[in-house]
Amino acid sequence: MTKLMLCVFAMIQAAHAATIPVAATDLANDWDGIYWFLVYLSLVFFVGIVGAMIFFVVKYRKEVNKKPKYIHGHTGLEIIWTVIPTILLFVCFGWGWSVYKEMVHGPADSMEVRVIGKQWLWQFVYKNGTTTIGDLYVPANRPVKLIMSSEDVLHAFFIPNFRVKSDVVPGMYTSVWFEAKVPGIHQVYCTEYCGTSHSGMLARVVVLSAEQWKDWLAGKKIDVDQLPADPTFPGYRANRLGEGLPEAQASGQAGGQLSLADKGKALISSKGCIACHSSDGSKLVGPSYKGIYGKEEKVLDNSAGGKVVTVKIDDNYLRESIENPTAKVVEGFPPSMPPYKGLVNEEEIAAIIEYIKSLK
Amino acid sequence: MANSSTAHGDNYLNHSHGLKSWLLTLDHKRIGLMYLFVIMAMFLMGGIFALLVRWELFAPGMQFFSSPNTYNQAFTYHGAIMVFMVVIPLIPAAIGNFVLPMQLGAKDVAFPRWNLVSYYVYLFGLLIAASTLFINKVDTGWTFYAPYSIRTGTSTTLVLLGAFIMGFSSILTGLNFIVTIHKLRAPGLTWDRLPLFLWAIYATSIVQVLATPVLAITLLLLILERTIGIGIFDPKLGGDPVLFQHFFWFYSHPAVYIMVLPAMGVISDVIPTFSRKPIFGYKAIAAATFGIALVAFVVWGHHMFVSGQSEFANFVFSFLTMLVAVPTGVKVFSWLATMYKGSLRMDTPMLYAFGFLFVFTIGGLTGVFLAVVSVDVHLTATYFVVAHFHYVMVGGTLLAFLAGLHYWFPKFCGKMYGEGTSKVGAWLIMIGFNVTFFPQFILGVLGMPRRYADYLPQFEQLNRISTIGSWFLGVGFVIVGWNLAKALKSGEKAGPNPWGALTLEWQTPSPPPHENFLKEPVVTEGPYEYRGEKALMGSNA
Amino acid sequence: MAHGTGAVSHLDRHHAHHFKNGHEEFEACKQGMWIFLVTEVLFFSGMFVAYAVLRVFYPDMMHDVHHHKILDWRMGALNTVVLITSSWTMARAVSSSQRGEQKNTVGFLWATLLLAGVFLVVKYFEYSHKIHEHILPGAQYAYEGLTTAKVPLFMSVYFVMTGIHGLHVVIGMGIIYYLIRRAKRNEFGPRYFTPVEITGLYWHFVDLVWIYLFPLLYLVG
Amino acid sequence: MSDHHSEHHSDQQHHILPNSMAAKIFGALLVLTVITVWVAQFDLGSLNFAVAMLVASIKATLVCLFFMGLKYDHKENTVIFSTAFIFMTIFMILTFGDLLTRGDVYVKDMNKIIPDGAVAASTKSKYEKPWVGSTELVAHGKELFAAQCVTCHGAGGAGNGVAAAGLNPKPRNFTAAEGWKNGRKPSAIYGTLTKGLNAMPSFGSLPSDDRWALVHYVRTLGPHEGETDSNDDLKKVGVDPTGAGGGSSGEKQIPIGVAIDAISESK
Repeated sequence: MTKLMLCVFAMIQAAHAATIPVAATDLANDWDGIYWFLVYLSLVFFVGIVGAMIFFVVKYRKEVNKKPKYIHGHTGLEIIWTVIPTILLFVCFGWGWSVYKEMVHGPADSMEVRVIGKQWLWQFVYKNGTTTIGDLYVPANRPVKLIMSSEDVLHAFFIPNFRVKSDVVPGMYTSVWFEAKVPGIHQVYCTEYCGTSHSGMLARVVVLSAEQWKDWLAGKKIDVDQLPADPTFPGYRANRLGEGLPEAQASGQAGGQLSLADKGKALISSKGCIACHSSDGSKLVGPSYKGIYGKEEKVLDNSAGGKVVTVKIDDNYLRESIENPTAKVVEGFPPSMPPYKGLVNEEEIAAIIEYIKSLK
Repeated sequence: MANSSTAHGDNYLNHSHGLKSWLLTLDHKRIGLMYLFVIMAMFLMGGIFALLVRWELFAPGMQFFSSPNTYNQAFTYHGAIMVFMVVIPLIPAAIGNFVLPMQLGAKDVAFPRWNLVSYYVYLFGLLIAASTLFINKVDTGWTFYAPYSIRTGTSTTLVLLGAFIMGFSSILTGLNFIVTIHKLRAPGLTWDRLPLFLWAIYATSIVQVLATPVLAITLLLLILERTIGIGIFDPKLGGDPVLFQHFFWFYSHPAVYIMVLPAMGVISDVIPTFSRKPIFGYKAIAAATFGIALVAFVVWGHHMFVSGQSEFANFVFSFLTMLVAVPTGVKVFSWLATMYKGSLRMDTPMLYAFGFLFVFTIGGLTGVFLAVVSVDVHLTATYFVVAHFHYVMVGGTLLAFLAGLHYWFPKFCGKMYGEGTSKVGAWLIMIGFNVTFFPQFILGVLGMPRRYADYLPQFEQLNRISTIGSWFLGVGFVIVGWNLAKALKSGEKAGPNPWGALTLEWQTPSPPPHENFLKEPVVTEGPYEYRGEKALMGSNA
Repeated sequence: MAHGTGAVSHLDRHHAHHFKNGHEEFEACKQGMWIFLVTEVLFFSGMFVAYAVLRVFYPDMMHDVHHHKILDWRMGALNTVVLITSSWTMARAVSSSQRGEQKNTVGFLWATLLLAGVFLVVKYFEYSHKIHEHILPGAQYAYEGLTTAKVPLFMSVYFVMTGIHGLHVVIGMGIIYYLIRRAKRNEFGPRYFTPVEITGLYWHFVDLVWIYLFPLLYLVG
Repeated sequence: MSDHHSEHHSDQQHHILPNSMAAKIFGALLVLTVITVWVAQFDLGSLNFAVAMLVASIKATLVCLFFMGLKYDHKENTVIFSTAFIFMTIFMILTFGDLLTRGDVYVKDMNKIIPDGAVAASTKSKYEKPWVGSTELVAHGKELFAAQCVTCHGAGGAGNGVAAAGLNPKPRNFTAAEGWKNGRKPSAIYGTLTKGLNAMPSFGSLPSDDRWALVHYVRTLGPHEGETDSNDDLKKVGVDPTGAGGGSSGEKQIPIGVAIDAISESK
């Protein structure tokens, strides 16, 4: 008997785990509490209503029940099904509100990071002036407060594993806070429609252990691909679009030293390049990487006053286009890429160019 | 005043002939059918966009569309068409126009000319908005959120203009219906004898009249924002983009009730008719209808819990939103109680009514999730929301519309459709619908955001199921359409009152004569007094 | 809603046949107009909210506007008087038609039309001055005399509000002229004056809006 | 919306507004107009607004009751018309329920925010006083301009770059003296570069030296020598003219001036 109970309980556990992201903060656990309460409350009502409906269909089909009963109502019943739901609803409201209060009021000593959303990448500015794109590095077990604003249109910063989300509004500051308990990578989405590459505007929260955090502050490079993948989808290393490698395939490279090109592949994701540049030849906001290397392209040469000139896409061109994108813009594309000068180091530029080369 | 003589040649269809006699008609019945025709055409269009969107999401990466831009345009048109051109006018303008004066025992609506004007205004706005399909497609999403809608280089202005114009049609219809219900009720048709469908249309009209003007000014301001940059919504000029959301949702939340109240009205008429019982708690349902209509105006902020709206506002709006669920619950329970100890006829309209109850219950309950502010923070703008409002809009409004369409079809054209085929269609639609949208709840909780042209591979399985479901849904609609078309051509004759219903529209020949009634009807009792002989009438009884 | 009545062309028949009698039709049309005015109020409410928001966000904005005499209150006051007078003439036109005094009806309608014209002329002078000085809405604003960031927003509200109100005046003039034509044909009298009455309601509403616009835009700093 | 069905035939008689009454109302309205104008002459602070609204409402009521005849009309129409104002009030109250209570959630945070400008400025400057022009800076600016600005502002800075076609408002014409939204002082141009303007994105991600360099180059394109900065102007953009080094000294807390701007901007 208890065995059966345990078995059922295990199944429910499994069902829960499969249909909700990992709770990587205490807040997330509280959130799950009210969420499952609502789920089971709804189940009770749903089963009740639909059950009654089916029961009536069986019992009062005209074949079974020729003579309907002439009833107009029943005040008692009507009062009951008005009052009871009302009470339940306000229980839900009160509980929900108490959770919401922790959501908005983080501890005063939170470490603050500034988040800037722009079409279509996330930029993170730390107190010490460091800037990263696409990866938000935070220490585990320490309250972090994100103060967010947008450079162009509405965006929204959403971390499912932390159950936090807020719009990022131009001309206004919004904020979320969290205290990550699970080191590793946590997926971030933009959830406010922001144009062409909305679905490409992804990012990662990289939660570091205390000593990793020290290293990172000291400027040491952290190889994010060595860190555990998003615990909600352990089977996947896909933190970016186009990186749909199940663990099996990924392990090969994730394990040993990455080739320069592979580093580049990781970089164009983590730096947000793939929001605008595809690797499969499809035309997004910017030219696709596929087969562009070594090609002759017509470009607007702004250093020469916006004349159209033909250049060979080589290492130098690519380097310039990464550091000063608007210098030479391939014809037919908007000059909308932000300058990455100072945001990527020599090694990273090399890796990215290597990757673009590899896409024949 | 039971079924009056059916031996009467002249009816509104053969009363006058020629295209002109339709295009310039002042007959509310013909105007209703003209609405129905256009709306169905738009529904087909929006449906095709929906199928394409689902196809694109069949797998990660780009499948059907060449670039995310085209996908964004597709879901924008799907949303805009379905909301502004289909679901809002669906029941009030199409079925309402036909049924309302007849249920009132009136010869026509109060202002027949304005009724026709309203139709052409709708058509005009619709054409302007649709024209952008051929000029420069729009990619703002149907919500036109500033500042993206200000910046994007597409012909958004035209679509805004179109929606602006269609708003006037909505206002005129509502105004017309309100006055008609106030002034043109048949002798003896007191307020407590008004069919619940009319109560619903009445509440809807009031919402239309009060909310739509605010949409008009909002869109107008946005148009000016785009053309001359007035800066009220544009942060670059010192405006506030969140203010736009307040303006927009002050209309667009009540709009949700413009869509769903008439649906509830249809259900409230269908269930007693096919249970052969008086509706359970007539006054409660009528009151609930108005309760919902009023609360509709004070809950819009629940669309903005993460928009940067203040904590205090979130508190107020979350609190008030809870109130919506109470009257909604009252209605659902009353419908159930109406079936209790009834003698249920399983005709197609009733089948849809069951489908409505099943689906709408899920839609309503998931609504509570989104009303609880903290739960909403995680779920909003994910597929959970998409699933929720499709369960309410498609599952609720559309199924109720199909119930109404099959219920009044014999009245429209005096012919009866093939019962078997229509049931097959109904089942396909209901199964397809749930297969399409239930997985999206889970997708949403797992964190898949809406309006994504491409998604991470871990979401693939559920998206596959959803896409496959959408095909069943599509086939279902095709079957239903084909079945009704066939009935129009060669359906067998339906009597004046095939369902044995008691409301006035059934007490006159089908199709009805030019001025609805052969002699002015007089009402002596409520619309659902099924007792004695009347309780035993009805289809194949 | 004048067209709502079936009586446009037939003098012999004083109500469309789906109404029980002329009185019921009159009541219906009047109520229709009242409901229409409800929609008008909510239409303007959007702009009033926008105005209030700016007032609250940028209190110094209003101060700048008045300190630098961006708007001339005398013009506003003049137009207020003009509109109030037109409202009075309109009221007289209605009562005259109800009494069947055709000459007065036509006369007062003409007076109303004339005053509406005066209102527009004054507005024209105000607008042309602003356009000349580049005191324009939002991004268009380029007035050298006053370059605080928020005044352009006020000009947006000013132009949108007065612009839409002006549009209502123009439409009103059209309808009034149409009424004059019909009144000349002696179509109105104690038994049928629906169009005059409901046009009157519309016209008074236009006045009503201005009664609020004047102090909000021109007076309170 | 109660049931007036029965009354339709009862009150066939319409009330006709007596001319004397019309004249009285007309007079009252004129008097009230005079009163509002007269009161507006005095500065009663917030009272001005209250009085103006009160008088306006009295006038409105008179118009509704007599000119529009609500006094003699069905109560039904009064109810209908007043719903409009009820819902307008709901609209206002709930909207302001958000707007007025927003500040206390966010302002607290904002004082701590490092604006883009200050962040970049924190990287030590290799110029003595970058906000003071120098041939060196202008030369550096020229390069940057070619890379960053030409697309929109055109090679000559006349606002006629290739991308200008698609932009409204058009990019600033640097060769002309007119139309500079934020003025032509170095600090003003620096501010525009840092914050962005209309279609122009923020270039705050550039080091402050580069931004100053651009400022000085741009100023060579037209007759802008006249416009110079006061110390306060410089403070506004986070520069401490007395202390050496690229703008804000070493550690990056936000100058109060910027904080104020930030707060008012965020509204």
